Amino acid sequence: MSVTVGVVVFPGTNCEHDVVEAVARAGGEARTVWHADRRLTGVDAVVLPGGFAHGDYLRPGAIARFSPVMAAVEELARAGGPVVGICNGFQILTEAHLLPGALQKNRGLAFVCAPAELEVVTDRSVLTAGVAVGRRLRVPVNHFEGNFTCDPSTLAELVDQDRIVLRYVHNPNGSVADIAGISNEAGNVVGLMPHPERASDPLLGSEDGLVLLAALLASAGAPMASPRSGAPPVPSDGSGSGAFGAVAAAAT
Amino acid sequence: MSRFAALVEVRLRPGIADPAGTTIERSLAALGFADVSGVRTGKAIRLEVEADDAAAARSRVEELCRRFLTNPVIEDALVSLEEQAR
Amino acid sequence: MSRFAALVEVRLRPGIADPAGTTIERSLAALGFADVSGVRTGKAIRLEVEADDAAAARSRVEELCRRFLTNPVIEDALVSLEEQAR
Amino acid sequence: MGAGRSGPPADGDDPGPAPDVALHRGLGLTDSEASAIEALLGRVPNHLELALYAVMWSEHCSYKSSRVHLRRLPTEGPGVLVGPGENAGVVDAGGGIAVALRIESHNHPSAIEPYQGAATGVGGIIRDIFTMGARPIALMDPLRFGPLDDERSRWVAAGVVAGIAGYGNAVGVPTVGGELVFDQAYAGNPLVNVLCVGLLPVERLVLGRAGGVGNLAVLLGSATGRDGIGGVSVLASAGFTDDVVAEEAKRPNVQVGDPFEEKRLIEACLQLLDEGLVVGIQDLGGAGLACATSETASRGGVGMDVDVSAVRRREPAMEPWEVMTSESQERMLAIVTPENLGRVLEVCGRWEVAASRVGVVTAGGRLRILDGWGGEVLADVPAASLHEDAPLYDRPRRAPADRGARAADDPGRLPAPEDPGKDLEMLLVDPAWVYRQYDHQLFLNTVVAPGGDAALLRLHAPGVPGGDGRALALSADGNGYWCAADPRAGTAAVVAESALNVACVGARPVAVVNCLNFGNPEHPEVMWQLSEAIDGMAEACRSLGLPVVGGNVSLYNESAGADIDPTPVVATLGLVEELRSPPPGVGLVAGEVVLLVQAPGAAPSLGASQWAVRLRGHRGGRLAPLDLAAHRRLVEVVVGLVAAGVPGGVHDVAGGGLGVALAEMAIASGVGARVAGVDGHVGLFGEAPSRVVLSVPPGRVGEVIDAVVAAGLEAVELGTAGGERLVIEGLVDRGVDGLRQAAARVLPDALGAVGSA
Ligand SMILES: Nc1ncnc2c1ncn2[C@@H]1O[C@H](COP(=O)(O)OP(=O)(O)O)[C@@H](O)[C@H]1O
Ligand SMILES: [Mg+2]
Repeated sequence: MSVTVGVVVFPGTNCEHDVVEAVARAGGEARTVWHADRRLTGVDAVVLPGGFAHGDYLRPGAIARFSPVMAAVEELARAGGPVVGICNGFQILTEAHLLPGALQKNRGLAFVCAPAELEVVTDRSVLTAGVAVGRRLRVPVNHFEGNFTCDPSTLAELVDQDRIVLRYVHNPNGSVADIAGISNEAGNVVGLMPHPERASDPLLGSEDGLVLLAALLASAGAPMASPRSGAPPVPSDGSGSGAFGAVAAAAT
Repeated sequence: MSRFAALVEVRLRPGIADPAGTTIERSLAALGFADVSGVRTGKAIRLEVEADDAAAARSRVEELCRRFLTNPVIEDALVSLEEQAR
Repeated sequence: MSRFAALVEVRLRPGIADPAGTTIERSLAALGFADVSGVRTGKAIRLEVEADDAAAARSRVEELCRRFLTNPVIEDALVSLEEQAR
Repeated sequence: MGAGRSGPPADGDDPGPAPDVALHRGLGLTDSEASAIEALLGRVPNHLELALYAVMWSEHCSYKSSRVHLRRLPTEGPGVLVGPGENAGVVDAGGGIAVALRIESHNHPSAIEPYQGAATGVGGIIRDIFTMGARPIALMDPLRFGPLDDERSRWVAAGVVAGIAGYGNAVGVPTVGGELVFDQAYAGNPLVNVLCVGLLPVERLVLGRAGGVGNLAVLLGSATGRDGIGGVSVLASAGFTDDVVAEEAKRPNVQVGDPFEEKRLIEACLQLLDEGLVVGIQDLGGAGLACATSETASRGGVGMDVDVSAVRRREPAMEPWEVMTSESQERMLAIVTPENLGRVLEVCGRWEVAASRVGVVTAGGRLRILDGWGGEVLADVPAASLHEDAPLYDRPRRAPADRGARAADDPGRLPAPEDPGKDLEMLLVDPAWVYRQYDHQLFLNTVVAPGGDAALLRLHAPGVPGGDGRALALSADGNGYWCAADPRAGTAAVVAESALNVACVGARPVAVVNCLNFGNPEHPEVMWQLSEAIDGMAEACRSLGLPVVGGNVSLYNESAGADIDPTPVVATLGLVEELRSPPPGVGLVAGEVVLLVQAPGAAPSLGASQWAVRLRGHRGGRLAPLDLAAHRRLVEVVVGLVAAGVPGGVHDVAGGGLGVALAEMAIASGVGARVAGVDGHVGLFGEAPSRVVLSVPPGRVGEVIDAVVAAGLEAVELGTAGGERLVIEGLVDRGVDGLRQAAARVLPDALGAVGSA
């Protein structure tokens, strides 16, 4: 039975097509979900993809977190369903307080688009379930604000609770403790700066991202065996719809 | 109701690294500004708010800062207010 | 010599488009802040300068703004100054 | 609707104040242009009308100094679906997919506000592409700045790169390549060219034209402000002076880009096109609404009534002429039928794109500007006259007086370097510091990323079906040194290099676009350079079978009276029928044979070479000859070998000569080589077209040489790849890692610390 991943599109998101395509390569199905939708019906997992939601104006994720869809995402997350934020998606998850910390400007004060060597730190997350701890993966990064920052007590908690999911072998952005990705306590909400979808085809130089996406599909398809929560993902049941933000169209 | 103009200064909290400030400071000496130091960068946001009085205006802007204009993990805000002539 | 603390507000000149301000303003209504308008974004830079007196300090900071902190083509700067206790 | 009070505004009864001389001159019109307008209208134009002509007849919009020459370029070929004249050229890529491409300059705005100047350049070129119905999938940025030891040039370079990154990354179009040159010639006037490529299903091709009387013109996107008023006439069409007052006057013309608005515009417009909701669509670029309304109308052979009061504004109290000529960014004009208006507004609403009906298509070919439907007629001119009647100048041309002396001053007579290895190191610059700041991977297309000879992309994009294994290649190339020495031969060599770059990634070159960056056309030497360059380009393109499907002319690139080096930039599109695995790329494979493949009798010259100009400050000499027929055969041989997967590494020999080519291959792969037979520093650094270095497995050298010889070319066995040193016997012996570090350091050292608040 194929797993369906909902890929949320905010105005300004740009990696949604790439994630849909890579999920298909990993053996799943994906469809886009519009940010103004209040339901996530028929979706086993959610990915918040990369891009520049609302232009990243004010701060990355600051405006997007108020989108109507985020209530449903939060509900899914609380019910133990897999929620993964990639890059801008990670930024949105921290702004929405689904993950701790913040993503600041890269230490080098420049955007970085480059391949990165990652190390899997835990298998207790929906993105790394079944992946050998210590395994090295080559997955590109592409961000300006990817420097993960948190206070020392949060960092201690992340370490103690085994919530650092991925680390950079060579830190590209100044991120504390070389963190590339973290999870919530239950392991079902994961945020990471690298783009697994960009390492999904031999023509692109690496297929290592498929390792992570396949783990996500497996986690979503076997919710009972999901890393730390026994709770199956419950699709939210919001109601109504309506665009977020002012609809500025007008005929004169 | 009156209209108040507010200036919100969004600052990095003490202890949070400010590479932009550091970079500016580092280049100052070469530019002949060795007398300048302690550079910290932040955002300046100007806006207007409708409220009954200055206290109400301030509390609205502070609420906006808390909910939206700052990320409390790394930032805080300083609000200054001025009543506008109508 | 005294030490002065300066706050430099770097603003887009009037008439220059401010996409960030416009976008922030557009999202306010949905957040329940329909009473807020006229959002303009800029930079806030804090720094310290050594100078003989306030006038000298101000003129140094203004020179720094002109030469380095702003591009006068699209930006201007508002400087406020405060003498520091030693 | 638009059936208001009719009649021209000044038909005898109310001519308004006669425009005085200062007015038209202030708008950038010459006295004879002003009389031509008066003759054309049969009356004195009012201020608004004069403003429309001033922007539309500017150099930027009308190409009045270059059109007579551009006609000599070959523009037709079997795959060409749309040639020059539209917003972008379109080439059939097979499998039902077409490629739209276009290049533009944003030189002058970038000189005074590097970040926003470059950013808005990116925004503008992207709009040209989705205007054609194509999904923009890639950008390139050929850049030229003053020297790295000049503070202002560093500020410009860092700002431009940040602006391209800031806009391109956020708008979601990857930047997959470009060029980077630092030279004194560009210190006062940098060159910021931007190229965009898009894909579309062939049947979705739309052209920027209005049709159907009664159809509506809907303005989409940002509100209109005073920014960029008269930008084309003032900023793009006049050089820089030391005059502070003049600089101040240009300032308001700098605009701030909004990539978020542009992203929503792309999505909204592509959805409108997918749903078949628009008759025609046109971006607003130079000359704003004046250009978009008159251009769509005149292309469609119709007229248009425009209600200037219906245009959403960002600022109060704007005059009609300001609204009509504003160059506010991120706006599009869609022509829609009245029945579709509702759905159009719905689609725009979903993407939070503002849309307002500002015009209606009329019969009779007049462009009328009204103050409210049925309101006062503020301007009434023949729409087509704004384009077709623009003046055409055949400006005087004269070869520079020192031409002969300069050619005779051969840098081959300069003393040979004591340590050629040191010179080699100084010629190496790794542009990675630039392209690491660009998202170059979005859409999962990038098979060869920046750093190779050409970008290689899968022919694949959201909303564009098919592709089935096809790929496209792109390379942007220019060489101001060559073109200054000999604009005709230099430009031909640039075309040749560009085609060969594309071949090196296994693609067959099929078409080119060009951006002609030149000085002040009122200088006869500049007009001579322009004319010669166009002839060189025409000749090379004809011989290589490359139609020119679009271009842009940027004149008045001068500062304080000094013109830039003539710098035509050529971008070549190549196609791959079936891409099974990535091409070998720039590199060496240990144990393989290093082969130089070249046109017979290649004679490298130090004239106008990187070595002579950059290291010795010597700009004289002659270029090595180019045999276009042999070059065409070389391109074919290289495409064949790469497609067949024969070599383990490929790189063309371009600027810096054989030494630089070998060093770049060694650095890219971390593999050294030992080669012999390089003839002194002239052999090491001399430049000549039609040369490629291959790394070939020993067992396949015979077959490569056979193919090369059969094509009437020659192959020279240089040596063997392997080890950690690059040894060029008698000349160079350097560690590969040292060379790599030297190259990698240049840009971060110079630009990494250019802090901005
Ligand atoms: N400004 C730039 N932006 C992006 N990529 C660049 C830029 N400048 C150079 N590059 C990339 O670096 C590589 C080397 O450039 P260049 O030396 O001009 O190549 P070539 O000599 O083969 O034409 C190319 O892949 C090119 O696309
Ligand atoms: Mg090359």
